[in-house]
Order: sequence, then structure tokens, then C-alpha cells
Amino acid sequence: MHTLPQQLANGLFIGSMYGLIAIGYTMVYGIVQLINFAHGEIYMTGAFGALAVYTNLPDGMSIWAALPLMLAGGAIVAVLIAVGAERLAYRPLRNAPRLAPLITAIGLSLALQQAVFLWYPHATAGKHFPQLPGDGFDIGSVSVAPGDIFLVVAAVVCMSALATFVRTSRTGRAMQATAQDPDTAQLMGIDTNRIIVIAFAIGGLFAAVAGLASGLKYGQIKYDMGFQAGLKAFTAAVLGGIGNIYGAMLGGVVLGIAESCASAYISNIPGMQQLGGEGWKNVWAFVLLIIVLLLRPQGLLGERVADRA
Amino acid sequence: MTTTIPQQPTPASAGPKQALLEASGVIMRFGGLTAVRDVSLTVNGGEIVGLIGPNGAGKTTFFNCLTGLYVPTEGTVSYRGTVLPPKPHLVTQAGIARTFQNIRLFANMTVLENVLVGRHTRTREGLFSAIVRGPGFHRAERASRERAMELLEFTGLAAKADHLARNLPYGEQRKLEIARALASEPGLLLLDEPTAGMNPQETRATEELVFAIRDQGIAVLVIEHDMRFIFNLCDRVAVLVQGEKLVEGSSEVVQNDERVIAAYLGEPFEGTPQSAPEAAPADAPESAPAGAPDDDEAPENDEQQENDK
Amino acid sequence: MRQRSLLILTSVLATGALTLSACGSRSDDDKKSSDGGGNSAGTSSTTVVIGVDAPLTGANSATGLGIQYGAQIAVDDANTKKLVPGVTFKIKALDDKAQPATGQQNATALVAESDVIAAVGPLNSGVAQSMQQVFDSAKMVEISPSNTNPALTQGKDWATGTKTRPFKSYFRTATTDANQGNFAADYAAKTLNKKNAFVVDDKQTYGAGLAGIFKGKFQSLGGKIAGTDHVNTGDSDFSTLVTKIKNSGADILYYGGQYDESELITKQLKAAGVHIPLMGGDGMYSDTYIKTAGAAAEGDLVTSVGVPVDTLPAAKTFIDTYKAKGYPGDYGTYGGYSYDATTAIINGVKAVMDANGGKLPSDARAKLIDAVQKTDFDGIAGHVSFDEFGDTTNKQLTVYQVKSGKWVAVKTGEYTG
Amino acid sequence: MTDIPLATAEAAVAGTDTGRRAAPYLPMPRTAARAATLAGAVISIASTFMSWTYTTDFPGDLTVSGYPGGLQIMTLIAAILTGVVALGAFGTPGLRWLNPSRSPNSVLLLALATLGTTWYTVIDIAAKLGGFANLDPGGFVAFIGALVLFAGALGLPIDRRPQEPAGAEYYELGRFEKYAAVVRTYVWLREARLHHSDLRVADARKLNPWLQRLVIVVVYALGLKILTFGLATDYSDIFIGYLIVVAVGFWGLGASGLLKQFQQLTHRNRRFSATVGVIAAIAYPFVQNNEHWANLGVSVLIVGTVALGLNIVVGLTGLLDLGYVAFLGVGAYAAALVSGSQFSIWSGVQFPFWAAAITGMVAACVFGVLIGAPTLRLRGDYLAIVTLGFGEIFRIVVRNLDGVSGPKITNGPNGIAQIPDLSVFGYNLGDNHSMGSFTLGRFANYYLLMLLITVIVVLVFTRAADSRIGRSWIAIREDETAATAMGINGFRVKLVAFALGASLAGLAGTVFAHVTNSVVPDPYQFSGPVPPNSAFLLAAVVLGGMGTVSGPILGAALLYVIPEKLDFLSKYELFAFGLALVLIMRFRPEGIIPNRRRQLEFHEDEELAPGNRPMGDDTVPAATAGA
Repeated sequence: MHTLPQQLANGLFIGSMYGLIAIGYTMVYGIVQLINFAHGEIYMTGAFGALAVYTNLPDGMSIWAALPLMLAGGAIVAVLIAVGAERLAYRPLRNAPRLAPLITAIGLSLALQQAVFLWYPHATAGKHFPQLPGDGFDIGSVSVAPGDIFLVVAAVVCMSALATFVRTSRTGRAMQATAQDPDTAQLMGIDTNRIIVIAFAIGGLFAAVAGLASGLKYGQIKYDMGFQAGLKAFTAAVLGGIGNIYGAMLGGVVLGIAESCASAYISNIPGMQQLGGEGWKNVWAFVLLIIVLLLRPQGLLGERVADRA
Repeated sequence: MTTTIPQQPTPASAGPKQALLEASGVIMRFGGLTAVRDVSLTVNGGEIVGLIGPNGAGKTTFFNCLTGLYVPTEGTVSYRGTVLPPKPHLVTQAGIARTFQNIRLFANMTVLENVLVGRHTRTREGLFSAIVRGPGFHRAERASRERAMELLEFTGLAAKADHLARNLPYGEQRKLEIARALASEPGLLLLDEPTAGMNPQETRATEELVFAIRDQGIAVLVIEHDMRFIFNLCDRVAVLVQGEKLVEGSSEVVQNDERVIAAYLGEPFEGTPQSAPEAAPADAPESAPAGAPDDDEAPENDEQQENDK
Repeated sequence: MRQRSLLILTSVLATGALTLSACGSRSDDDKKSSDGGGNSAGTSSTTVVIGVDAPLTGANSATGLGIQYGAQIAVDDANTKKLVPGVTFKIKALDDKAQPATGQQNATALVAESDVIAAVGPLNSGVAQSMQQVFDSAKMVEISPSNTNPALTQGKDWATGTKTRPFKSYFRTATTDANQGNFAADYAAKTLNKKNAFVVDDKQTYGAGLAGIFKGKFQSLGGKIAGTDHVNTGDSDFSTLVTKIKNSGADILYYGGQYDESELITKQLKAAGVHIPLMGGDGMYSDTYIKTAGAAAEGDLVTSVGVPVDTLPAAKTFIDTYKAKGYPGDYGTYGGYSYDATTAIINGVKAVMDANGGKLPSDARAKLIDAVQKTDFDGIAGHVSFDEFGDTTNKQLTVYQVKSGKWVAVKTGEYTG
Repeated sequence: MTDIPLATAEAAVAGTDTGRRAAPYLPMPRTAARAATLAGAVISIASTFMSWTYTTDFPGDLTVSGYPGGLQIMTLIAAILTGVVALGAFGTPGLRWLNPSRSPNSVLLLALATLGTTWYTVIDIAAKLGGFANLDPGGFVAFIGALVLFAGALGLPIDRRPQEPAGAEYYELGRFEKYAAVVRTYVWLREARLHHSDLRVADARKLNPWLQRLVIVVVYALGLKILTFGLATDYSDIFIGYLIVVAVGFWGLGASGLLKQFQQLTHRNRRFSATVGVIAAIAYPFVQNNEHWANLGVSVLIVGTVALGLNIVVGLTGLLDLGYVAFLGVGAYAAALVSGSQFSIWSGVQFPFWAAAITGMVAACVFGVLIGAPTLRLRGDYLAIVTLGFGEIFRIVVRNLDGVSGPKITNGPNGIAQIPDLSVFGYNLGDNHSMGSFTLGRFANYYLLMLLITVIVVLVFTRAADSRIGRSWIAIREDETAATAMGINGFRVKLVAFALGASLAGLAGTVFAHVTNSVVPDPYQFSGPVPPNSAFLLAAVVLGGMGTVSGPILGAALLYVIPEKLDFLSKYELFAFGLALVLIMRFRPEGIIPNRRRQLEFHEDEELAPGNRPMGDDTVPAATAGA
């Protein structure tokens, strides 16, 4: 068990990433009750946007100088796509039967993924992503890479900024009101369309941060990275209680830690030797989701709502 | 409206004065808000009972508790002496049918199909017999259709059996909802504002319809804002204010009760939602918490929203 | 009454359908023959079509296109050199998208076309499983330039030594996982002197097969297995795995799979301070691996089938042609094998025609099976001939290592275990 | 919606409004327009007997004078059709039946089909061969002829939408509503739309019953011929021309009212037309005696059947299942395990087909219940994501159950290979069987077996839909709260739908395993370049029409055949797929074959008079948003 701190840290890192992406799901869901399946692809386009900026920067530019530009590039791409999807694909369907926007989201997700695959130069396989300089170092028995540090810092900064925004700003309070009761919010003079756009934009922004962090951490981005990540992030959002922004981050971290511990330790349980390891970790994440849905369908931080028939 | 409903004899047909529905000590809390406070109500066989109260008095919430849409925080509801499980389909199965305040038809099914759905609990044909289509299936299907057509005759909708429910005019949609409820062969029918939005002629017609239903031996519990309608119709009237039963008795008793007059005084019966504290009757001992929202609407909205998704 | 009407109408319909189909097929034939006439107007030769099946679009398309154009160059060479007098060869390439059902549809499409004589492909062993039977019942030669699953030629129990050949018409110019895995284990245990290996695979036919064979051989050579694990393709976070490897005390990591995952594993491994080499099969032999993993790749090893291409002049010509023609795709991995497979078919056609007085016999497809079985020539990836299972007898393998950011051949040899 | 209430509703609208409106797009004298139309048709027909280009390089050899070939046949057919329908529209005795609605709209659309395919051909020749210099005079004649035909048709009095009411508001324009020019253009576009759906046509049910049946037989035979003709096209160029003619021509026939009449006939003779349909389907492998097309037919039937099963879940019950292909996989693996394959863990066990089919169904059903039970109590969205997860997990688990990283069941990534061919009552489906002058190959055999299964699934679908349980599914889809208040046990009914859908997929999977000879984990994924995958199945349902029987099968056929024929598109297939889903949901959510109910549900506003349109799309309160 001397690997436990390291495995917990591994889970924390990957979990922060899930959490950052999950924010996008949870905010959009909280306000319009739409599972934006295409959100995973928005994360992917954010990463590719950042890479596109990097490749067009002059050679020899320091990665630290490039980083803000890359973040801006990724954020612009991701936010534009997220908001564009809302405006062009989802908004016209607000009154449609509930399947329509879900199917649209799936179509959008496929189209975005394929668009990058087909038209981003040489994106048919993994693309190399620039790396932060410096080697990994050890904190106690836990070894940490620069990419991990960036990820955790980004997650903490983003979360506290979002919390402050929602709590203190006018728009933030309007968002809360809209999430509570869109009709009343509209009667109170809140422009719900604007609030929805802002929710999509914040989701896109966070996804772009996650995309950049992922590229820095792994050194490779791929056109299909959004699917898995999106699925995991949605799971995280449900775990934490969908609609709750803190829940999204908590759910992400819980999911990450559960995955890494399942992968590391399940094979130590007698009778389950073969069911541990990397290959089964997605299965365990799924089992965790099912268990939570069975025992606490409102999620860890979700409120018990009457009559969720 | 004198057509008889050929009713299959109900085995345990309750005698005229036998208690059909007994709700005792029903309390419903949503978070910190108590929408229904310790309400007890009895409906006897062959009786028409009215339930009135200002907007937000908790009438619909109480209805939802009776029909299992909400699980009451405390208290029990029993029908013909048996305590009802808080599951809507079991309540209907037991013999209580209802309509909704805001009409909830199956909009894209035909009028006839809507009524056939109401027959669900009184037929047994499962998937297997539907696929095999033995003689028993055809017999049951024919019987259901005949019965449904009788009910459409009874409500005067037979000519429109093949229309989509959504295409009916408003008044006929109300009638169709009643026909659909009657299809489940209830012993007790709960009507939630059956004349809302109707003109005087339509209201009279509905009155006739309710009497005709009562004449079939079906007890009726009706929520209404239209006082004339209620006092013409009901054998007994209960008044709900602030989630509490204020008075219960014959029309005259209720009409002359000064607390009822106080509760309604100066308040328009329909229209603007009233603010709770001012409207609280002077002698209501525990006033609702300040700023208690319009609980008659809120939970219903919430629940509807959730089901529309 | 109703019954009789039904009967009459059914027969009307059937007659109608028969008439329609008769017209349909006749007009088709007309068109085809007039087409053929148009084509053969200039030359008086027969056209023989060689089918190619590979993933030409999608994630595996680079490799698949390499197969297609490898075959194309072989056909062009045969046509310009007039290898088989009186015959013009053509390629008909179909895209299987790495999916078994599509591969099978392509196989039936090729079989259904009378001028297709044999097929080259597919890339994936999983796809081959669905195609073998179709080709075999049509008695049509199929040569895969890249399938490595031993069961395809040697039957289910190949590992226990009881080898049976399931399909007489199936051959391959690539060597099996068994050779490559054993060769790698040999090198790791004997040359590198590694004692303790951690074995990971991606749970794909290729990777899992390779890893399993490596593991068995490494143990039989006295090595210890520090641990095994399996990853999912498409994952990018391997930190848990890396932690496990770190604590297992392994001195080498063997990975069965493609570079997409292994480049991330080696990078994360070395970032965690575990400086042991990662060894893999030819699925990792790619420049992308070095590019993505960067400095972390230094010292990593792969085995690859055949001798290094730059040591063979024929291979050099092939690569030059490929580049000169500007074909898309990756010729490096299986292009040469595809060229050899196609050439084997072309030589087979020649043999069949020679035996039939210079004409293509009516049962050319069936005869070609025997002719291909007797294949014996020097191809661009080494000597080409097939053993009694349809496997290549060329068991040349090379170990490459990353040295200063480049793949360098460190050992070439033949596995003879 | 039945005819009568529609007619009355329209009449009510017409009473207050201008009613029918017919005006030519190109103002010209009526006789001139008619003459131009007929002359254009004649010129187009004549042109197909001429040579269009010099070289045989262009697909289909258009160099021959004297008889048409390749794409010329498309022009010929379209032009003849336009000509006779035009004559019918002009009231020529004996041809009037061709245009029962008497509307020139059908002429215009058929002329458009002629123009489309002819110009496509001419431009394609020019593009392929490098310039219009490659055209023979015949090509120019065709070009002009089609143009004359189309221009003439534009001069006919076309039935259009009624005029927009003065002062109508167009919320859907959003902030562009401020610009008068935009609104004017928009109104102009709205008014320019064709409108022929409400035209009355003579009731075909008054025909002699024998004649009715004969018509049905002939139409099905023609349909089969058209299908096989399309499949037999050698080049994607010809197929594009074919597609233009078929798609636009079909639209034109709809405008002529012939389709409506045919629907009346099939509706009246429902059982008969279903029988003829099945016979036509059985005839397919005989008519198209080619193993490759038989194989394609099997695939279409398998995917169509699975999509039909999915339609129970998605279309009828309104539950979104995104991992549906996993149930196909469960069925396929179950069948493979008991198939007698030497790679199965029970290599000695060989069930007869009926037992294997039941095994597959039961296995899939069990998985359906296992997945459905925890999630169906929750909101629909959760089901979508859990099934998506399950779809992914299935592949991973199957890959790991190889005795190395899990119990040995599925043989891991290598899958179960060499699955023997089925033998039904001693009829080995793997062998060629001669029947008179026909040979039924392996895939033709499987096609016929799969057809049987499709018929069973269609029966299950239609019978279940029209029953107590089917009504409860639709009720749940429409309003779950109201449904439970009507005594429907929502959870149980949904679970039945889910499990039934899963079982049907499992059933199809058993055949799938045998047809492909092997089962491997890879095809069972959410989205992939080729079917079956969950996204493809969903697309087949959505494209074809949710809640209908023929929709998913047609959808599957189109999604199979179009990429097969237009191979240059294959690279963009998935992209087009995703985009198509978005666009279909936006513009034609009811799919190609609209369910009577769905169509009304989605296009409610258009059924109403323009003035009564509900508040614009963009100003809806968010309460129902994303619903």
C-alpha cells in the first residue's frame, strides 16, 4: 500500500481534468436541462485551438510566453463553437420534443470530431503537443510532473473564479435564478437567452482550459480524445449532483480517484485478480455510476428533489 | 347528459354513506416549506365533495398526495379501508382516477386512444398476448374499444374519436380528460379545476356531467375556484387555506363561515397571485413562513417541468 | 377467393420479376462487353484484376493506403516489364474501414467480379477472419501483407503445437506474432540481459498476441515477469500503470500494441523517474513515436519484420518509386509486403498461364492457389515463399533502438526457435 | 390525421383567407408555357438518342447515337415522365390519371428532375474531360432541351402557399426583423413555396378491387426494378444522376397525387400489399442474382431490423438508447458461443438455429433488464448516458474476457472465428442451391433467412404498437406523469420496451454472427465508419422516421447504399452523418417517412394558418427549453 499516496495523486490529477470538463455539462444542464453531448468535442477543439496557435507562433518562443496565447486561442475556438452550437443547433429546438436536442447533440459531436479529423492538418493520428520545460519532481513519495501542477493550479483558479462569479456578480445571481426557475427569472426581467449563452460560454472556456492542460500533461492530443473524456466528465457531473458546480469538481475527483484505485488495487482482492488493472478501470467507473444512480440518484451534492419519478 | 355509463358491477361497491376515501393527518413539506398541514378529509360513496381555497392554499398538492404523485411527509390515505401505497399507478388501480389542473392529455394520440390508455388498469393483455393475438386478445381489445366508445358517447366526443387529442377545442379536451379518467372504472374521481377557462354554458354542461357521473355511483372530489359551481354541485365543501383545512361542511355552513369570508375577502378568486402573509387569516394560529411561495403552483410546475424534459 | 387471387398475383409478380431480371442481366452484360471492347481496342491483351482490401479511410488509413499503393506499384512494374505477356494487370482497391463486416462485403464484391483473380489484404487480423471463408469457398487466393495472428494460418491450437491449416487459399507475407514475440524475448533476455519484465498490451489482436508470446518466451528463458497489465486503446492517462511499474522493480517494459499508446506510456514512465527501456513490436516502429515521446523515447526498442530496407536495393527502388509517384500513405510498414504479395500473385498467374499454353484457364482462381503455394522468388522485403500453412518462410527480423532521436538497427537475424 | 378533419380545418382557414393561390414563376402565356414544356420534353427525349461526347472515357459510354446509355437513360426516363404527366396535367384524355391532382406542381418538379440529371451529366462530362469542348451536339441539345422544359414548367400556374397576412410578425428572424428588406425577402421566400399537400385527388379506393391489387403489384414490381437498377449502376456518376431522378421525381409524383392514391390503395388492401411487399423482397435475390448485392441486402436487413428494435425504444417509448449496438453484440456472442465454432469455449456445443436464436434473444434481454432496471426509474437523460456507457463497456469487457485479463469466455480481441454456417431443416445456408435457373448463393440464403426475421420483427413491432402495451409506451412518451396517473406502471412498461428492443437486437445478432463467420469486439461501438454502430442505428431511425415501421429499414438501406455507391464520399461519411443528424432534427425531425402523429407534433405551426403561428421560436421561455 506504499503506492497509495501516488495513486491518490494520480486520481486527483485526472479527476481535476474531469471536473473542469464536467463544469460545462453541469452548468448547461442546470439551466436548460440539456445534456450537451458535444461538450467532449468542445474540449477537444479547445486543445486543437491551442495547438493551432502554438504552431503559428515564431520558432524559439518560450513556452511560458506562448501559454497565455495558446489559452486564448483554445478558449476562443471552444467558446465560439459552444456558443455557436447553442445558437444554431439547440436554440431552435427549445420547443421540440425532448429527443430532438439530444440527437442534435450527438450529431454535432460526430461532426465536430470528424471535422478535426478531416481538416486539421495531419490530425488523423495523435498530434504532438508542446511541453512545459523541467522534469518531474517528488513530493514525499509522490512524483509530480509540471503538467500535473499546471492542471491542478488551473482547476483551483477556475473553480474559485467561477464560485466568486456566481456568488457575487449580477450575472452570476441571474444564472442561479434562471437555474431555479426559468419562467420566474424571465418575468423578473432576466434575459434567459443571454444567461444560457453565458452558461455555454463558461462551459466552453473551462473545456478549453482542460484541453490545454491535457495537451501539456500528455504531450499528445487526438481528434477522438473528446469522446472518452466527455463520457467521464458527464459521469463526474452526475456523481457530484448534476446542476451543482462544486459537485462537478467533487465528482470529477472522486471518479478519478476511484478509477486509479480500482485499477491499482482491485486485482489484490482475492477472486478478482483478473478484474483489476488499466483495462477494467472504465468498467469500474461505470459500475460506480450505476451504484450512485441506484443509491443516490441526485448525486453527492445534489439536492433531494421531490418526485423524481 | 343522461346517458348511463354501463358499469361493470364493482365487487366491493361502497354503500352511499360508507367512507370511500379517508385521508388522515396528511402533511407535505418541500424542504422548509410546508404546503399541506395535517389535513384530514373523508369522501363517502355517492357524494360530491368540493375542495376550495385561495390560490396557493395547497389544494393541488393535497391532490397529488392523494393520488400518489407526491409521497406525503406524514399521514396516510386509505381507500375503502385499505391504506394506499404512494404510487400513482397503484392508486388508479385501486379505484381513484383524476384529471389535471393544466390539461395533460396524450396530445399526439387520438381521442379514442387516450380513453383506451385509461383502460390500462382494467385490462390484462401483456406484450406476449399482443404479439400472439389470440382470441382472448381480440375479445379484450374489442371490449375495451366498446367501453371507450361508450364513454365518448357519454361525454359527447364520439364523433371525434379519430381526431388527435391536441386538435380538440379546449372544452372538449377537458371532457376527454374526464372520459379518460372514467375509463379506469374508478370509485372516486378527483377533478382538478374542471371548469377553469370555461364560459358559463360550458360550466353548466360540466356541472351536468359531474352529476351524471355521481349518478353512476362514482364519488367525486372536485377542486374549483368557481364558487357558484361548487355550491351548486357539492354535498360537502372543505376549505383549505395556507395548507390547512379551515372549515368543512355543507355549502351553507361554509358560505356563512366568517373565517372563509376573511380568507377570501377582497381577494379576487382568480388572477393575481396573492402574497401569503397579508392574506393569512387573523385566526390562523401558525402563519406560514414569510414569503412562502405560491405553493399551489410551484410544486406542480416543478413536477411538470421535470416530466416534460 | 382471396387465396386464389393471391396465388394468381404472386405468379404474375414472379413472372414479372423473372422478366425484369432477365432484361436486367442482359443489358448489364451488353454494357460490360461493350465496355470491355472499348478498353481492349488498343491492346489485344486480357485484363486481370487483383483486388486489394485495406482500410483506406479512417484511423488506419495511412497503413492501408501503403498496402494499396504497394500493390499498385507491383502491378505497374509487372505491366511495364511485361512480366506476364498478354496480360494487363489492374488493381481494384476496396476500403474495409478496419471493420470485419465491411471486409466481408468487399470480399464478396471481389469474388462476384469474374475478372478479379486474387486479393491482397486485409490489414487487420480481425477483418481477415470474416474474409477467409468467403475467399475460400470461391477458391480465390488471398494474401495478407500484414496479418500476424498465428491462428489465421495455423488453427486454433497453434500454441500447443497442433497446427492445422483452416483455409488453403489464405497466405501471408508478414510473419506471425509468434516469431516477433519470441525474437523480442530472446533479445531482451540474452542480449540486453534483462531479468524482470513488465508486460502490457492493448487488448487488440495484434498487441495481446504479441505480449502473450513475449511473456511465455521470456519466462522460458529464465526471466521473471514483474507484472502484467492491459490498457484501453484511446486512453491517454497511464499514471496508475506507471506507478505500478515503478513499484514492480521491472528492468524492462514490453508493450504489445501501437505507438498511439506506447509513446504516452514511455513519456509518463520516464517523467515518473522510471528509466527502463520500453520494447515493442512493429506497430510502434514509427517516427511519430520518437516525435511525441521526445527524449523519453531514447533507448526504447522495437522489433520489426524483415531486414532494414536500406540494406536491400530492390526496396530502395520501391521507396523511390513510391515517393516519386507522390502516393499518400505509409509505405514503410507494410508497403513492401504488399508489393511482394502482389508479385506472388502475378508470378502465380504467369505459372498458371504457362501451364495452360499461354492462356488463362477457366478455373484460373483455383489453379492459382497451387501456383501461389509454390511461390519462390526474391522480393523487396526478402525471400518470398510459403510453408505448408501459407505462412511466409521469410523469418527475418530486426531490432531497432532509438539512438539520438532516430531508429537505428541494432540486430538483424532470423528466429529459429 | 384523417382526411375529414384536415379538410374542415383547411376550409375554415380558406374561408377567411385568400384560399388557393396559383401563379407562374415565369410570367408567360399559358399556351406558350404548355408548348415550351412539351417541346422541352420532346427535345430532351430526342437528345438521348444522340451522342453526347466524343470519348468513351466518360462512365457509361455516351458516344453512341441511336440508343441511349448510361446517364442518358436517366434523362430519357425523367423527360418521358415529365412529358406524360404534363399531358395529364393539361387534361389530355387518357392521361389524366397520371396527374390526379391536376396540379402543374408535379410537372415542375419532374422537369426539375430532368434538368438536374441532364445538367449534372453535361457539367460532369465537361468537368471530367476538361471543358465543354468535349460535348457532342447531342449534349448541347440535351442541355437546351432540359432548360426549355424547365422554363416552360415555370410558366405554368404553380400552386403556392397562400399570401402571408399583412403585418405578420416573424420572430424566427430574431434581430433581423428590424430590416424591412430582410423581412420582405423572407416573406417572398415563404410565399414562393410550393403548396400541394391539400389538393384533393380522386379516391382510388373506388376502383375495381382487382384493379387495385393489380396496381399494387405493378407498383411494387416497379419499385423492385428501380431499386435493382440503382444497385446495378456501375459508376458513382450514374448513381448520382439516378438519385436526382428518383428523389426529385418522387417528390413530383407526390405533388401529382399519385402517391396519395397509392397510399389509399395500400391502406385499403393492407394485408394484400404487405404480402406483395414481402414477395417483392423475396424476389430481390432472384432478380439481383449477385452475391455482393445479396450480402448488402443481408446487411441492410440486419441493420434495418436492429433499427426497428431501437425504434420501439426511441420512437415509441421515447427513451434514448445510445448503446443499442451492444445488444446486437450480446446476441452475436451468445450465438457464436453455441454455434459449434472451435474457438468457442464450448466448442462441442452446437445448437440448432432456433435454439441459438432464442439464446441470443434471452441473453440480450437479460442485459437489457440489467441495464434498464437501475436507470429506467430515473429521468430519460440518465438512460441515454448510461446506455452510452454500457455500449463502451461492452466492448471493453468482451475484449478482456479471454482468460488472461478476465474469465475466459469471449476469446478476447481475437473473437470467435470460423463460425459454421447455419443449417435450417437440412438446408445448409453456406452452400449454393440451385432453384430452376437461379442459383442461391450463401448470402442469398442468409438474405432469405434474415427476411424471415425482419418480417417477424415487423409483426412484433406493429402488433405491440397497436395494443394495450403499445399505447402505454406512447402515453409514456407523451406525458409520463399523466400516464402513471392513468394507472400505467411507468417503470415496468418502460422496462418491457427496453427489454423487447434488446431482445430483437439480440435476435438479429444471432444471424449477424453467422453471416460474418466471426464475432470480434470492434464493431460494437458508439460511432464508427461503418455500421453497425449505435450512432448509425440512431441515424437510421431518425432519418427514416421515428415510430414508423418502414422508416428505419429505409433509413438503414439509404445509409448503406449511398456510401456504397458514392465511394468518393466515404471519407466524409461520418462527418456527413453527424451533420445530417443536426439538420434533420432542425428541418425535418419526422424523417423521410413521417409518422402521422410525429408530423403533426413537429410541424404544428405550419398546420395552422400563418397568422396563428405561435410566438416565434426564439422567444420561448426557457422552462421547456432543452426538453
